[in-house]
Amino acid sequence: MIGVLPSVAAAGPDIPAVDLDYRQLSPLIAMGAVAMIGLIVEVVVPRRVRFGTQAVVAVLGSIITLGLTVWVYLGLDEIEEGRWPALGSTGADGAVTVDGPGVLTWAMLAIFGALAFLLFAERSFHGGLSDFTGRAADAPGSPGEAEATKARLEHTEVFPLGTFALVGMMLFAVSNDLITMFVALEVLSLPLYVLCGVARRRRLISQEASLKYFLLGAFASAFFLYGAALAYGFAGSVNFTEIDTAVSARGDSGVMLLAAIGLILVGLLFKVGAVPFHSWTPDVYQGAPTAVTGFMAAATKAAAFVAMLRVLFVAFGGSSWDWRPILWVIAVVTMLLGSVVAISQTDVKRMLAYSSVAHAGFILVGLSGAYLGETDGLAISSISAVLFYLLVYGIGSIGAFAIVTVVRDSAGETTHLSKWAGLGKESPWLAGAFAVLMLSFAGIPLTGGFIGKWAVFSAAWAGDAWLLVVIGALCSAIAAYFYVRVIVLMFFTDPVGDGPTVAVAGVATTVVIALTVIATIVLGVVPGPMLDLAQHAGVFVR
Amino acid sequence: MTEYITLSTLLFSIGAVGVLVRRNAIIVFMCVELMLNATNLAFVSFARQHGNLDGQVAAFFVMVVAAAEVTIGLAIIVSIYRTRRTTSVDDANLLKA
Amino acid sequence: MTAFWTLAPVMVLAAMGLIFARKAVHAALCLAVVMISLAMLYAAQDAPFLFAVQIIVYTGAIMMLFLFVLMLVGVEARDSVVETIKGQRAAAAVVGIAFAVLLSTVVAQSVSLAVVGLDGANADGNVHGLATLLFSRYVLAFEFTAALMIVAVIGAMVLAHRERLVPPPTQADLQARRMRDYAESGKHPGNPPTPGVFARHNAVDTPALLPDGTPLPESVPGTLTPRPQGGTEDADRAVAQIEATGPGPDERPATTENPETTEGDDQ
Amino acid sequence: MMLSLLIAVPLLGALVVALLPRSEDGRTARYVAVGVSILTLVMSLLLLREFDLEVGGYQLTEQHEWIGAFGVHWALGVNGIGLTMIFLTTVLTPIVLAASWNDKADDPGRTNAYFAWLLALEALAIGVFAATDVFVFYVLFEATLIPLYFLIGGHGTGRRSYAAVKFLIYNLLGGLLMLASIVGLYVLSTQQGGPSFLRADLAGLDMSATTERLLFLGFFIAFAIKAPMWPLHTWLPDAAASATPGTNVMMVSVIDKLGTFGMIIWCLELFPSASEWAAPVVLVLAVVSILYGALLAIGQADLRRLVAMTSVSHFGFIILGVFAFTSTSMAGSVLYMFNHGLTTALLFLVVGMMIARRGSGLIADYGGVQKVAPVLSGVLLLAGLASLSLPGLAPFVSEFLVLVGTFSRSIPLAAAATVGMVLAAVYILLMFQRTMTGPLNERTSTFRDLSPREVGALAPAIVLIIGLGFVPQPLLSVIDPAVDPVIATVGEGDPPQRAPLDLTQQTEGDHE
Amino acid sequence: MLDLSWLLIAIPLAGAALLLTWGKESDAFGHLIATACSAASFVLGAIMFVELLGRDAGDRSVTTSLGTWIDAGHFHVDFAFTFDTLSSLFVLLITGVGTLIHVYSIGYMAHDERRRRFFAYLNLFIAAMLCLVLAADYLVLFLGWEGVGLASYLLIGFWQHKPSAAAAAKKAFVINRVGDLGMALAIMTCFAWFGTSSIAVVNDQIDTVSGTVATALGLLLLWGACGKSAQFPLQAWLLDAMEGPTPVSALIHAATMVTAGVYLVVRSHDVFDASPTARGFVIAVGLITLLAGAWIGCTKDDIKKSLAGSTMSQIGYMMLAAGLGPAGYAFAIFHLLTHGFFKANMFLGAGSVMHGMNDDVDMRRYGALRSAMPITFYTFGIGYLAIIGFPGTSGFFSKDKIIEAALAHNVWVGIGALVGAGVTAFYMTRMMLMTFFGEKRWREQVHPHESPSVMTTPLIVLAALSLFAGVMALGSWIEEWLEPATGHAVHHDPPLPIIVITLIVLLVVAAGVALAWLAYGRQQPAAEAPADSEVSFFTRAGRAELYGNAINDALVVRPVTHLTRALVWGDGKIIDGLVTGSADRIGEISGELRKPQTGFVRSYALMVLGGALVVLLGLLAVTLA
Repeated sequence: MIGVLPSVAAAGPDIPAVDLDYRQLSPLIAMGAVAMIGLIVEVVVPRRVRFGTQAVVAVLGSIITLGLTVWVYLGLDEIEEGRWPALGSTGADGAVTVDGPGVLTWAMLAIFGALAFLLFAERSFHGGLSDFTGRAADAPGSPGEAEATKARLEHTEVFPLGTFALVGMMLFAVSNDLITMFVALEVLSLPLYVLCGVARRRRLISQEASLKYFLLGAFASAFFLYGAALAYGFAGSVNFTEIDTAVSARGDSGVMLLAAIGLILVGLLFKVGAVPFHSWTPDVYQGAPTAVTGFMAAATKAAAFVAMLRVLFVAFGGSSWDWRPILWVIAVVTMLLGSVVAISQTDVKRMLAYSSVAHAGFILVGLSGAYLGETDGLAISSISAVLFYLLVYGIGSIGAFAIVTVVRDSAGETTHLSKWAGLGKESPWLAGAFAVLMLSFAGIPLTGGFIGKWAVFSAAWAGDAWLLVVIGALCSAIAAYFYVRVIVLMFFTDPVGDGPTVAVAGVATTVVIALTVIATIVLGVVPGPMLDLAQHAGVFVR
Repeated sequence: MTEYITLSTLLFSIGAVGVLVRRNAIIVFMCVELMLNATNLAFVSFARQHGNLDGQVAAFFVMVVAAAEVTIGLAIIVSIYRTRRTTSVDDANLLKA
Repeated sequence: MTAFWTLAPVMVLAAMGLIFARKAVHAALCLAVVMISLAMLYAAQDAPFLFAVQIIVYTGAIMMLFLFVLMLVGVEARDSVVETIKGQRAAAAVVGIAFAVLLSTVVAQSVSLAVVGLDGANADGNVHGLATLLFSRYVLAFEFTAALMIVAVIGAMVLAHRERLVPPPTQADLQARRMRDYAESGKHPGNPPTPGVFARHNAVDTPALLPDGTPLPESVPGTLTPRPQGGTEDADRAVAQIEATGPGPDERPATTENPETTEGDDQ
Repeated sequence: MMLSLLIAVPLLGALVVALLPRSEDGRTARYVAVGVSILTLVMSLLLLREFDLEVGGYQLTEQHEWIGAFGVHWALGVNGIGLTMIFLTTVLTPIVLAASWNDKADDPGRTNAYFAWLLALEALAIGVFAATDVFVFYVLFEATLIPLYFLIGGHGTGRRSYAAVKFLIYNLLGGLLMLASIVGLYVLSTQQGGPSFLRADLAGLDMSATTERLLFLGFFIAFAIKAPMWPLHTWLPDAAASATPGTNVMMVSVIDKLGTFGMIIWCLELFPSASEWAAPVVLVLAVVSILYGALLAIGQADLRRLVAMTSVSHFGFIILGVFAFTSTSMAGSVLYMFNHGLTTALLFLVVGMMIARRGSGLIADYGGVQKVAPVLSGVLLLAGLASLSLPGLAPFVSEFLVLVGTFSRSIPLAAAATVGMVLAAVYILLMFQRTMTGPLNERTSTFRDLSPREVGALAPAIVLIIGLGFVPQPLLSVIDPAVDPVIATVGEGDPPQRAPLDLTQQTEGDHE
Repeated sequence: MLDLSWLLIAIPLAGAALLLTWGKESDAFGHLIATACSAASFVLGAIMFVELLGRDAGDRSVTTSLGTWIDAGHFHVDFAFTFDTLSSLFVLLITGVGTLIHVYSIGYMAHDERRRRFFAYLNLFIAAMLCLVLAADYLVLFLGWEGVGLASYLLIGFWQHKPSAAAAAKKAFVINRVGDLGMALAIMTCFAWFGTSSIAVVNDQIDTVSGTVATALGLLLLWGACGKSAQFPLQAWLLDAMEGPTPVSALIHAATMVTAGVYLVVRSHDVFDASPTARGFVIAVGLITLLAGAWIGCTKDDIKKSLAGSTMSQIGYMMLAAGLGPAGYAFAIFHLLTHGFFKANMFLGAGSVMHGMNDDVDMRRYGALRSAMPITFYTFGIGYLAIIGFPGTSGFFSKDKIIEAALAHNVWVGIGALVGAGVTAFYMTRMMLMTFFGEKRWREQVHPHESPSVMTTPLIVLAALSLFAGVMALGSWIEEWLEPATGHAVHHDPPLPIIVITLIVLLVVAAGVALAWLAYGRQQPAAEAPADSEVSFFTRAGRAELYGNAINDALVVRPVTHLTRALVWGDGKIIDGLVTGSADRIGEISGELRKPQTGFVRSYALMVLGGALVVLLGLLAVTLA
């Protein structure tokens, strides 16, 4: 044992510097830089203007990142492959792949980030204080907390934490090996664990959400990691391209490969909230600060799904017939459970959480079609369908949670559905906006949600999973019920008692709500450009 | 080689069971750490089998990640403890159904 | 192989200890045993660098952190034997064993017996080999661990750090207040009695005994008195309850002003 | 462009009405809404002029790319069938709006919304009838749910939210099954030469029998729910009992026609052999609908439910005519759709006026009204007689065409369907007897007769019902040329005239 | 001139439309317009009739088309009308008697505030009836057919504030609809086999189809005829229909509407010629109705109902005659015409009596009206003589012919007809005696008086017609006249010489009269009707209309009512129950499925681990299976 120690000290040849394409990685770097700037702001900017500065930095940073993604996208190499040329290339010695779908996801994440940070920045509800607690270390209700409120303390760190999470997600979406992916997974998760626990109101459940998310997240990432280990054991490498080579060349039944796929799937399915790994979703979505919930629902799901697509299609694409059936089952169970359980929810955030579970199911339908576009086949592949759906769903859920933040009474947000009765009379525009988003979630035509459903169903059918499409259609009807029920409550029911009080939303929230609603409708009426884009992004680069 | 991996699977499973049965949040978390350690063992063993160091690098990253994770996790547990005076995960069940 | 067959049973037993130990500290010790054993296995598997890191980082830093927190939140706390969730243990046992059997069967079946060994890879030395990988293939991941660290630091600060808002009271301020309290409510101006020193036990959570043998509850720091747990069925109600009743009995008023608090003030 | 314009005008009108400042009495909204609907009517009349009867087929077509990625086109065009239905829509909307003049009198703040939704519904309905791209069809088909949902749930009475939700979910369920089928079609079309949703492209797809049948079922179930056909009809009475008269007219007279319209235009043309395969079952279900709806109408205690159930019966006739696959019966069915639209509109509106006066929809709460409100009772009787297909009134022509056509396909089915005529007499006259005749009760004695405005609103429908009873030919000459191609698509076409001295056919079991 | 058939219909139709839409201003003169319309139609009809007379026998059919009515698919119907020998007679009967009834109604309805509406309905009825008889196509005929039904519905239920009237109107319409069912099916059959529903074409080509089809068509037409003509088994509406104002009873239930069935059978004579089976059914129906109607007529105390029973019975005669085939068509029409006169006469007479008796219809409360209402008495008396077939009156000729033909066809049918004649004599004599003879049994405050001349004039005209219409039989004019429309009549020799038959008939009639005199002339009938328990089964059954309603109730109404109730229940509980039930189930499942969401993080972890296990097993199962 001791004998090997000398080798520790042995000197070797110089290590060559790795060739990084900085243009390709620029959005990633930019987002990271924004986080760092946030840290510097934390140190140098006086407390009085710190919150505003942080907000501006985060939002502007996201927008700049969005711009950079466009620049990167336009500069992607074309690789003639299959029906659509795949765009982009593997960078950083194979650790990441900056390709069409990946860059689109970046853009999507940047948009979600900008919207979510606008919500983070809303300070009109607590007398000029944000929705995050002033001093998380104080026990809720303690004199210390009151003191912090009085001193107008604010955790401006939420912005750097959010941007770090966003960087993690961006890396997650383009990781091309399991180790990078694992690190990215943790980078995106850890800030979220913290963000979940710092709600100003109802901090008890906020902390509980944080604890649950953390414990289960760590548990699930252990599964992911073990899967990665087994994949490494199977292929001798953690790089997707090399795993793919090994998968294609496998001779025996490859049970270890199956175990690897299974455990990696557990980790990823946990992140997207698919049944039976969904159980954290309702609790965490309900407990977390609403703005954070919106961010998680939109961005985490997007990043995790793209990562899942990449793992399944690039690394394990060769054995797609192994994993497709189990994904079909999971998709069905997820759609069903999400839709059915949402019906009996009485809390709007919890209902939206179950709705997110159901949507994960719908996305899985598209994904598990595993349709990559044959030469003369369907114009929309599983990848572009899922990307479109993620965009629509993400925008919709940020908008929906933004609206939840506005409906309040004296004790903060009134998330109990009974309190939403009569909102349509109280505040028709707000209720109308929520109704549009609900209809989109329900998949009613002329909203983005419909086109999204259409896309994933098409991809699934093209991948021979037509039965899944039929089941999906039926689940949509069940799901529609609880969306519609909210509309009934808002418009057709008279308010109970005082009814909901709608706080006057600040500019930030108003902008978010307006943008998301408009985007939802535009994506429903003229989805062409967006779909073309998703299609043009092509397939993953191996 | 098989025995290393078998040991690793055993440790992993024990850790997983620990998560399910322990109520003290800190111990639950320790069990997660046990699972990560088991994974590391697998990585290191596979590295030897395949004759490349990627597995060891992986194990290294896992350790780093675990360190960060422990920091956050324990901070969360402490903050919960401050509010509730308990570290039992069963007591954190306001959110349900 | 000797190392393996020696350590493996120890590790499994220690790991089982993690499941069965009633006291948290015992569990922590068990985990330390596993970790150190693992370090040895690393060494046995041509991973000297990891051997060192495992000892230094894992056992040295991470485990210590665990122990610190354990001390902080009550080292005496022990899990009750009664299972709160019906059928959880049985289910956990069944699923766990099934999982273990399945996974180990699968793996044992398919692990190829050919072992290449690391002689080639470690030719320039293990550290050099790792470094080469770390700074080429995994450079991005490596960079991102920085982000991870920063997040960890910020997260810990956000959750646990309490910013001081008022200047700490000086000894004179405290003295003045004590006297004022004594004048107004007759509260004893001296230090509170020390716990347990006159009793058989010197643990901090054991009350001191008065000469007549009766325990003196004030001698125990409030932090250690378990906070009464009511029926917290509904989140809203619990929040309301806590917000209405204010801090628990332990939450001394003006914690930021009282330097004597036993609670960790991260200053 | 004309068709797009025809959709755009009411849609923009709806937008304008919705955004008008809320006035005290909501007058402006009403005037604007009625004005827009009349403008639409005039435009549809121009459309009739543009339409060349000699040429036949789809006319006034337009096609623009909408969603390139899917191969979706904004493609519109009408044949005689679509034209008839568009005409029905544009005729009924002004009538409905004029008759609903006071619907929101007690809640003037929401007049704008009410009239805007009605106009929006008109626009969407026109779009559905004009769509020649199945995607466009589907999108608008489903989109009609939203205005109706708000009209029932937001502006109805009684258990309105229950009814609205039931309506929406039930219809959405069918719609989603159709969605699955359309997705299937889309995939098939892509595999056979590029993605397209155009009717022309889809009609020629190669499919295995099983595929065709499954896809057919997706479409058919959606349409059967919409129509509604037994046993998928139960949403209708609930919805009808809760909605305002105007909503009911738009729902039953126009929107429900989407179901039967879809059966002809989409089910039969896209899945001819599956249609043939399903026809025996569908025909039986149609006959069951006829009888069941009629019997249930007899047993209803609520006026609106009664009218709803009569519609179930009438839709049975329409479906019967469609799936009998004879040009006679199908022309009858299309005409039936138009006539039923008029008749039911009249019925719902008169019933609505009664309910507005009496404050109750229960038949038992009326009696002797005829004495104090002879005009109202006359109109109700006329509407009722139209509903029971009295010769000389428009529905007779269509009902008879359906029966005659069906008879040449299957004698027992036609004979069974004919029993519906008797039952129709029972439910209409029973209702009339209970509400209008007999002694006055204290609540009905203060009944006001119809005001000139109300008579004016109903008059066009009355004139059309009587006029088309004697001179149905203008419409039939539009419909007839459009029907033949459909029949030619399905199966062997019209059954031959029964051979003289034909003893092989099932000769008469009808002298019961 | 002869192509103006449509104008015959249009004039009263226009009158009806005018009166229905014109406001209250027209109350004062509306009835005059209506009467003028009817009269104009009559005049036009008369001119056309004369013109037809002037033509050659083979040329006495003019078909004019107004254009296409329906042309869809393979179905084509023209608005075509045929004015021929048969329809011309009907036109005259309808417009003639109709006009008289209009005139009569001016007086009878003088005090009804809704008189204008009544006249509108009368005009509507005339128009519809004309459409029925002039139609050249079965579907156009059907238009009139149902139009007549509608008009009768409106007229029977004219006094809608009386629930009984409203119910009777509905009943009439519904039973008529049942008959229409047969009619509709008949038209469909025509279309299916001949590709058209033109009456002429169908009759021409009936020989080209199988006997079965012809029989079926005949039976379907008969079915339709039964509904409209109140023949067994669809007779139940007629007696209730007496709820309408008396002129309505005269118009609808005597002269016109109820004869539509007979018209239909005669019009479709080729169909029936082609099918002896169908003819047999016609005879059977006619015979049964004849006897049943007579039976009912004997037992009713309500003068109108008794007359209605008599109507049934007389139409039974016509049906019977029509069923005899070529031999009987002309006689059926002949009897139809004479019956039109005398029955209208008697109904109007009854109306006149009621008018004088404060609308009392109970004959037991009449008596001795002979002197109080002389004109009514004499005109009614003439009608009476005609109906019992008193030699020389029109009824004598027409009924005698039918009995002869029936005997020639089949002895038993003949005997049935003969018995009917006897019974007719009995109940008519009973009516005569109870109404005009004997002692006063009037209620208090009843002061019978003769009706105004506007009412008596029509009576006189009709009485004259009843008396002299027999001239049509002279020299077999009616048979020859109808020959183009009904085909050449082939008479079979009756089993006995004609004179013998006539004598026997007279004997039977005399017996009937005598019996009636014994029962009601010699002794006064009680002012109060004996209770059902005190009378013979014969009377009881007759009063109950031979339990027709009970049978309908038991066979149709009650089962349908129960079925309806069951279906309403089933619709809510089963069909909708399935829908709402499955929604509820989903709700319950939802409640169950949220239970695993315990809030315990360890349960969630268990789910994750279990899920991982399942995923692994699934993957392995898929691959290794």
